[in-house]
Parts: sequence; C-alpha cells; structure tokens
Amino acid sequence: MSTATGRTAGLVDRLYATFDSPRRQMLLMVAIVVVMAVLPLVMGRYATTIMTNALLYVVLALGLNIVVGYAGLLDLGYAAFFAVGAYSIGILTVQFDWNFWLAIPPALVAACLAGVIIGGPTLRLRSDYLAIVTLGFGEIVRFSARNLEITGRASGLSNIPEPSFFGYVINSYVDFYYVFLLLAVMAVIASHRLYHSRLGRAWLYVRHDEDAAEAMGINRVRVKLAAYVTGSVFGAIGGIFFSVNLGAISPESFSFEQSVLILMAVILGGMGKIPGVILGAFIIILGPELLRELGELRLLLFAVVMLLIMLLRPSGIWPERRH
Amino acid sequence: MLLNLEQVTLRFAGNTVLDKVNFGVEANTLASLIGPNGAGKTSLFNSITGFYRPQEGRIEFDGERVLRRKPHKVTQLGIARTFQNVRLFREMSVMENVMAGMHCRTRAGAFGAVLRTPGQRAEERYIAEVAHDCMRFVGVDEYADRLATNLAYGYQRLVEIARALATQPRLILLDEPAAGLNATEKAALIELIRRIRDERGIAVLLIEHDMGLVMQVSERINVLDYGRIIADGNAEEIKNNPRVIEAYLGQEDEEMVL
Amino acid sequence: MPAFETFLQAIVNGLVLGSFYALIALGYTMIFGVIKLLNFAHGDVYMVGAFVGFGVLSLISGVVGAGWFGLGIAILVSMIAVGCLGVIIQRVAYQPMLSAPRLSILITALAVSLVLQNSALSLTDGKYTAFRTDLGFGGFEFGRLFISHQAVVLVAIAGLLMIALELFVSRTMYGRAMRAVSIDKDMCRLLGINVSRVVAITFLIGSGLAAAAGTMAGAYYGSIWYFMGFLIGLKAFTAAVIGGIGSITGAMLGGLILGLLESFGTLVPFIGSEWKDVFTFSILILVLVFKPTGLLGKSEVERM
Amino acid sequence: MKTTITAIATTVALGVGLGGAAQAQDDAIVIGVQVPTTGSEATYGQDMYNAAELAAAEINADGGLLGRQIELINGDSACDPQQSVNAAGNLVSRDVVGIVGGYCSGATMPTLKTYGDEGLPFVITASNSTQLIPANPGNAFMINSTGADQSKKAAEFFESQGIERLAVIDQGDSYSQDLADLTVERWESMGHEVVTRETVNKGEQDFSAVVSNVRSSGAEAVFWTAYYADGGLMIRQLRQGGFRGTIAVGDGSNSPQLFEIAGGAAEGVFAFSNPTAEFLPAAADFIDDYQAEYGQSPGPYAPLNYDGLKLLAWAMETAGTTDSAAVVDVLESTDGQSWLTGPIRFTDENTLARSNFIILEGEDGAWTFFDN
Repeated sequence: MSTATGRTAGLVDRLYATFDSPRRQMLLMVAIVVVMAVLPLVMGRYATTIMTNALLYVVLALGLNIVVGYAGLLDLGYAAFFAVGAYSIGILTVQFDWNFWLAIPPALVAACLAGVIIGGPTLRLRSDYLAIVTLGFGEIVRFSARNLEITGRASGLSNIPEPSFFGYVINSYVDFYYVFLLLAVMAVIASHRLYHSRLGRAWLYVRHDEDAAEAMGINRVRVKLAAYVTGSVFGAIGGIFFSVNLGAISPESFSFEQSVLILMAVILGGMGKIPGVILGAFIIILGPELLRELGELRLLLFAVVMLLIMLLRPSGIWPERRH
Repeated sequence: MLLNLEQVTLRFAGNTVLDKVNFGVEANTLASLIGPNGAGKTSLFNSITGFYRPQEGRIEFDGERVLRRKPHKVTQLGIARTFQNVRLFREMSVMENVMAGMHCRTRAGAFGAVLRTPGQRAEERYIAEVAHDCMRFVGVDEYADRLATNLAYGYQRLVEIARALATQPRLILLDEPAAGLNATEKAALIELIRRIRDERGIAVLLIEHDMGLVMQVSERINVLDYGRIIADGNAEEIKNNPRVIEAYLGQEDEEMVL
Repeated sequence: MPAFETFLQAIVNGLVLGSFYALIALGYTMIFGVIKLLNFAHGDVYMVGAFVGFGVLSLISGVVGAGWFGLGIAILVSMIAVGCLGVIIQRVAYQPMLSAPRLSILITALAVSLVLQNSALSLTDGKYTAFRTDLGFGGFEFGRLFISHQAVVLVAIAGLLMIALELFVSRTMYGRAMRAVSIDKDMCRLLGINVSRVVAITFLIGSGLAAAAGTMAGAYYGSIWYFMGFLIGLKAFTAAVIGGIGSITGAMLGGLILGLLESFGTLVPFIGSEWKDVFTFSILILVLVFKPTGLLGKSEVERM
Repeated sequence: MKTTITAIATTVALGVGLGGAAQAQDDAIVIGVQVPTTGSEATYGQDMYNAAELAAAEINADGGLLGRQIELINGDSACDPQQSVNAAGNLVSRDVVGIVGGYCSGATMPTLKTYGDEGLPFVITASNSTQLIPANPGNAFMINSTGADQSKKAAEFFESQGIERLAVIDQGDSYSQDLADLTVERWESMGHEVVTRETVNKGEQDFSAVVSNVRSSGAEAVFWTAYYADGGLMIRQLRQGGFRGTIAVGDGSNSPQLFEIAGGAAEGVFAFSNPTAEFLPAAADFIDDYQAEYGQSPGPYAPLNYDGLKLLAWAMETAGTTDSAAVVDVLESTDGQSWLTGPIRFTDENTLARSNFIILEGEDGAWTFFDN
C-alpha cells in the first residue's frame, strides 16, 4: 500500500474517531443545522433557491432510502408518491379551495393508499418484478395526471395559494428555504429513529435474509409494505411543499428521470446511511450547478459514477461503518 | 401431545419426500429425529415451520392447525427453529440478531418509532432486556456488540439458539446444532439443551448426526428413512431396533457410531 | 371504415407492433433464463441497435443504396456489433455482480441502461435523427384496409429471425446448453458445460435480436432518438411477462398478444389513445399479481 | 463592502462557482435571457439567445441604452419547470433589470411568480399558451400571438379548404393540448365536426392505432398541434397508413427538420407559423447579420426574441430609467413599435393585440409561403 493511501485511510480513521460517539455526531448535526440556518442571510436568491431544492431532495432521498437502503427494495417509480402529494394539495387547494393545512392529512392518506394499493400485491413477488411494477406505476401516475381534467391535464395546476401560518404568509424564497430546512431536519430525525426501532431492524432482517426473518416470526410482506408506505409518506411530504413552493405543478416534474435522480442520490452517497444519502442529495443538485458547462453531460456523468460505484464500492462514497 | 403430525405427505415434482409421516413431540420433553442423509429430516422441519407445504395430512401444535400457515405465523404460535447452515444476519450485531426474535412478541410501528412514544420506548427497553437475558442464557452476552459474522462458528450457533429463544417458544427445533463443533463445545451444547428444557420449560426437537449427543440428551427418538418413520422409542430401544440398524448399514459413509 | 375492415386493420397493426415487442421480449426472457437478471438495459440495447443500423446504412447507402438490400446489410451488421456490445456489458458489468445481493445487480443494470441512454443523448444532443431509406410508401389496399409493403417485409423478417432462434435452441448444442443452464446452472457445471460461454452466447443473441428490432423500427418509423428504448423496453418486458418469463415461445406469443391488445385497446370506446400506455402497464401489473408465471412460464420451486 | 462579504460567504458556503456571478461591469445594464439552451429544445433556445445577443450588440454599438452598455445573462430553462425556476432565481439574484425569453410554456409558467414577486418586466417572446394569461401578475408581456389566435387561423384555414370532418392530435404537453382544445372548441362552434381527438405519448414511435382511428373516423383533415420531432413521425405514418387528406401542423412543428424525419410524406403539408425570418420583409438584414455572426440561419423564434430585447430596451430608454415599475408602465402603453415581426400593441391581458400567424406549405423539402 502506498503511503498516500495509507495517510488518507489514517485521516478517515481519525475523522471517524472524532465523530464516533453519538454525542459528537449530535453536536456535528446541530452545528451543520445552525450554519444552514444562517446561510440565507448571506446567500443570494439563486444560491438560496438551489439550496432549497437540495433540501427537498434530502427529504425525498431519505424517503426512498427507507425503501431501497433499509428494506432493500428497488423502487423505480418513487416520483409517483412525490406526485401524489403535490397533486393532492394542488387539487384540494385549487379545485376545491381548501386551506393548505387542512389538505395535508388527505394528501398523506392518499399517499399511504397509493403505497398499499401498489405495494400490497407486488411485494409478494420477486424483487426484480417490484422494480418494474413500480416503474410502470410511476408512468401510470404521470399519464393519468396528464390526461385527467381534475389534475389540469398537461398544463398542470397553477396558482396554488401560498400557505399562511398563524397569519404569516409563507411566500418568499427565504421562507421556503426555512420550511425545507425544517422538513429535512425532521426527515433526518425520523429516519434515524426508524432505523433504531423494531420496524427499522425488521427491514434490515428482511433485507439480509428473508427466510431467517420469517423463521423469527416476521411477516415479510407486511414489513416490506411498511417500508414502502413509510417511504411514500416522505415522498408525499416533499411533494406537498414542493407544490406550494413552485405555486404550479405539471406532470413533467414527475417523470422517470425524477425517480432516477432521487435513486442516484441514495446510491451515490451510500444506501442505508443517513449522512451518505444527504451527501448524495447535495451532489445531485449542486453538482450540475457548479459544473454548468457540463450541460447535457451531467446525467451521463452521474450514470457512469453510479455504475462505477456499484462495481467498485457498492456501499457508496460515504465510508463504511467498521466493527 | 404438544406437536402432532398425522399422515403428512410431501411431494416435490413427483418425488415423495415425506410419506404419511406420523410423529409427535410431548410438551416439556427432549426429542430427536435421526435418519440417514436424504431421509427427509430437514424437509420435515420445513413442513412443520411452514416453509414447505405438504400436500396431505395434518399438523397440529397445541390443538391449533399448523399446516398451510405462513412461517411467521407458525413462529408466533410458539415454534422456533435454527438452520442447518447457520443463518444469522451476518452484517448485524449479535444483539440485533437476538432482538429479531422479539419481533413477533412486540408491536410498535412506524408512528411509535418516529414519535418515540412512551409505549414504544418501554417496548424497546423490554426487547433489549429479553435479548440480554437470552444472550446470557446461552453465554454470548459479552459479544453483544460484535458483528455476527466476526464470531467463531461455535458462538454463531449459540447466537442462533439465543435468537430462537427470544421468540419465546414452547417448542424449539434445532437442525444439527452440533455440526462443526469440537468436543468441549459439544459438551456445553448438551448442557445448554438440557437447560432449555429444565429452566425454561421449552420442549426441544433436534435433528442430529452425532449419535453420542442424541443418545445422551434424547428422551425420545424417531427414525426417518426414505420419508417414513421406521422407529420410535427411547435411546435403548432405538439402538437395538433391527430396522434402524439395517437403514444405517445400507448407508455408506455414515458417521454414526451405534 | 366498416367494422370488419377496422378489425382487420387492427390485426395488421398489432402484428407489426407485436413483432417488435416479441424480438425485444426474447432478449429479456433469454437473459433472465440464464442469469436470472432483469436486464433493464435491454431497451437501450435496442436503441443502440437502431443507431448502429442507421450508421451502417448511411455509410453504405452511397454504394448499395438505402433500399431493402442496404437495410438487410445494416440489420446484419448491427446485430453482430450490438450482440458483441451485449457480451461486453455482461462481462464488464454483470459478471462481477453475480454473487452480490439482488439489489446491487438490479441497480447495476439500471446504471448500464442510464449510461447507454445518456451517451446517446450526449452524442445526438437529444435530437431526433432522421432514418432515411428508399423503401417507399407503397402498400396493398383492400377497400379501406391498407397494408404497407414495409410492414409485410418487416413482419416476415421478424418471423424468420424467430424461426431461426427456435431452430437454434432446439437443434444445436449451444441452444440445448442454454436451456439446460436456465434450469440448473450448477448441474451444468458438473456436466462440463461451459456455463460462462453459454451466458455470453445468450447475451450475443438476445442483444442481436434487439438490434435487429431497433434497426427495423428506425427504418419503419423514420426517426430514432436516445429515449426510444424506454417505453418499448418496458412494453417488451410486459410481453415477456405475459408469455411467461424464461419461456422463449412465451416471449414470442406475449409480444404478439400485447401488440394485438394495444391495437384493439384503442378501438374500445371511451378509452382514448391517451390511455393506451396506462392500459398496457395495468396489464403488466395484473398479470404479475394474478399470474406471475404468465402463459407458458413454469413456477419456481420454493427452496430453502 | 457588504457585497464582498456576501460574495465571499457565498463562495465559502457553496464552493467556487455556484455563486457564479462573473461580476458585471459596474455600470452595465444586465438583462436576463430565459431560453432552453440544453435539453430537447436546445436548438431553438440557442437561436433565440443568439438573436438577443445580436440585438444587444446593435444597441451597444449605437451608444448603448441610457448611455450604458447592455449585458446579457443566460438563464437556461431546459424546458423544465423545476430547472427554469432555479434559472429564474439565478437571474433575479444577479440583479437583472428585466427578462426576455420564455419558450416552453410549461417552463415559463412557474417563473411568472418569481419575476412577479420582484415586479421585474418580463417580455415573453415565444411561449404562447393561453394558460399563461391568468397566471400573469401583470409584469409579463407576451409578444407572440397566443394559441387562441393560432386556433382561429387554423379553423379558418380548414374551413377555406372546404373541410367538414377534422381530426385533432396533440402530444399531451401543455402547449399542444391547449392548442388542440382551443381548435376543437372553435371548430365545433363554427358548426363543423371534430371526428376524432387523439393524444400520443412523447417517446412513442408507433402511431398505427392513431392512424387507423383517424382513417376509420373518416376525417378529411388532420391537425397536429405538437412539435416537429414527433410530428415528422406522425405525418410519415399517416401517409404510410394510407391517409390522403389534408395535414396541417401547428407552429411547434414549423422546422426544417420536419422534412428530414417525414421525408417525402411532408410534401403538401401545411404549417401555421409565427413570422419566421425568411418570410419577414423587415428581417433581410437580420438574416444576413445572423448568418455572418453564427454561420447558420436563424430559427423560427429568433426574430421574436430579437424584438423582445429591442422592446425592453425601448421601454427603458423611454422611461429614462431601469426602474421596474416605470418600465412596466411604458410597456403597457406600447403603441405599434415595430422591429422585425410587425407592430406591437398589447391587450388588457398583456397579450399581443393582433394575430401574427402565417400559413406555410411544404414543397420540395422546405417551407414555402402559402398565405397570410
């Protein structure tokens, strides 16, 4: 081994040692959140908008991570849940003049229902079939949004009213930055808590060895369904706030490419690891902005990196936990 | 009878693997199932635990129908098992492995986990408590935080037993628990099997090739050959049963010492 | 148009579409047979086939013209070149992953698909490329029923390819080995079958058939672009599932059935053409849920 | 001072480049150009950007605007709503005083809010979906005729051809669906029959089902309201499938590439078009300049974007300031100012007060002028 790699490994180890205790990790997290909270005061509108987008992706990627990273199910239609959340809000607030906050519970219920309807029958099947069924489901949702009157057809829905919070209207880009920062923090906490819970462990058991998990009395279909539905709720929450942030939604925001980008965020950083997934989300959003000249090449670059990661370092770029 | 099988017949693609098997295990006993390789012992385990679906017959556990129940339902009824080729969750800690057993005895879901409700926290404490108790019982508690895959083979087998115990069963099925163990470990295993019954009141049914171990611990032995039960009795009776001797003599390369 | 002619026209349309589905579905099913992998990149292999066929035809059209003869050569060259690409993909991306968890190999397949797709995107700037031929717009006309010459020839070529494949699988050593490998790989190793070579040949043939379909589709429809493999790949997979994944005859049958279903589906009142794809994917989901083995597939023996 | 701190902080926070702003010349007037320079519509977007650049160069060479030089910033919308919002955020944060552009209506839609919040004047040069009208906070001005104008042109044309039974096909996107809906409505109100209304999905190659529906419906003419790429496929398959009636396409299909894809099948096809440079008497010099500068001919929307920039500059010059409110006021009172595409006047809804559509016909692999 060359000294250079030796030194890097040493550095990584030391980094690890520094942030190994839960307490220090907590401190680090708090520090990051504080820095993030101050950022909009010094960033311009553009940078803030991009960061808001990155935070949205953190929420979405953490949700998909529950399905892919924790439960080991490949979901290629995750944007569908993102769409269900966004369209539920759009339909209820624009077509039926509901209050935004009142529309949230039905939106979440719709996402859960969609998760159960699509996941229920297919989670019994081989995992490859699940991947393709979710892909098909994603397309069904997009086509339906494009063809139904209630979803505004291809033009989508516009003039989605800005929500007000106890009289304060959330409408500036800075407001939305904080909304998404809050959502991202909540998503991190929820992911962390789920991971260290009975259900979270059950996901890992089923992912590692379905038969052994079943012999332990774990209902594998039910546990997978729980992962699928939990993931769909994260997606829907992302969609709910996405819709009010943009004020307009259209079917093209929920394409296969969207699902793929979210999946890439999960894989690039490292499936199953919260910091890795966050890192992945930032890479996916900030990367193309930093390397504007890449233009069309950005997806190709991500795809190549994704392939290399799968072949060389399947655990992602965030270092592996060691024991 | 705690576990009762009647006329159980299992076929795979035209081959009869189990042929009208009648078989039972009394509550609170130590029983063994032996037989030459390929006699259908593991198939019988898989049929009891719901992994295979016999075409005919009845399987009852404590008066409840077992046949055609899914594996996790069978475990919930109170039948736990280990696997012939240790199947731990290799990349998870010993503690987490044993906690798996508690899954079917607890109920907190996503809501509880995200909100950390008092009920959920109490349940997590309870799971940890039982897991520690089971690890202590088999003697692996000092490795609680190690990854399962980093443990010596003998300890992995013990972890698997602890995991099965954590499901709080009334019957535990051990599939060749002594395979790959050295003499000291085997002695400890015999001790452990007895303690499972004596201290926990759990009936044990084991499949084993090590006849010494079988004869030492079993109160009742069933012999399976070509998918049929050919003998049933205590150690002494089995040793002298001519059909058993014939079955084993017909078998080359048999490690059994009568 | 009288109802009867509409009906016949739907059959003709369904056959053309079904031939393309069937050729692509064959690759899915064969590859799934030998390495139990859902090759997400297969639709994109079809797309690459179209571009290679286009490139070859552009090169040679000056000499032999862009008629049927030139197209025939383009199809052949594309089949060979893209067949080799399939083998390379298998060797580079899938071979190292065979013992990895299922999820990893599925994601790898997806990554391969995205690499192919986005390479084509970068090379063409995302634009449609016109695929020009001199095949003409002639056809047979019976009242209002219209069957173009191109459609007849393409269905015939697809039929010939499928017959050739059927003969290969049933009559040759490698064909039989392929079937054996899909049943029990370990047993084949014990029997001295070179499994690795059989897998390579399967990718060669599967990808070659997709390339033939791609080139033919390019010539028939007149334009090609980087995303052309996505929808048709998904639909061909549906065809493979309908026929029973793993079954070669099933894939052919499934392709034709799906082609006809789609073509008749739009005749159903109240289901406009905009719902066609929703209809197809619903079929996919229904078949997977209620009859995952499809028409001719065998159920897997549940093993510990 | 504060700017420096902000710049440093931004750079530190996001890494070099994301802050991105190559510091503008101190006294330059910065105008944003929001067009898709990547993605499926990149060709048109680049043409539009070039045209704006040409217009700015002319103004700068003429002594500039309000005595200052114009500097353009590219806000790539990529024809994608999410990306265009990011791009709009970028333009706003780089202190543009106005925006010219807007190609894909779907991508333009959410940016109306971004610019509306800041009250910035936004001259929409190509996007022409009627859906944009109610979403306009008042600061945006559409200098392209809307789908309503085009559908009127289309319906009058079909009627003049003696057609009774019409088939309308769109591609399920905002622009083509809007145009198709408007046309169907108008055609039926004129007492004619829409015999079939079809939608194809982007990315699909096989339109045989649509073709046989069209044939079995007995349609005498087909109106394709979407873009050229799939339009070429559709025309080809309609002819291949034995359809011999009239075919007309909307302005999204007005591209030379339609002929490449459709081949001979595009002969005799009609297109409704915005004023493209070659058919604009006033644009002769523009074509030459464009050709000299970029080595190719300007695309269909280039003149509109050229006019958009000229219009914005004129409004600022007239207002004597770049102050948003003042400029918007001047724009509202635009009265027949004319550059390449004809006199500009706005309705109460800030849309162009006249129809600028012309009719083209495919002949020998190119578009030729057919009628006004």
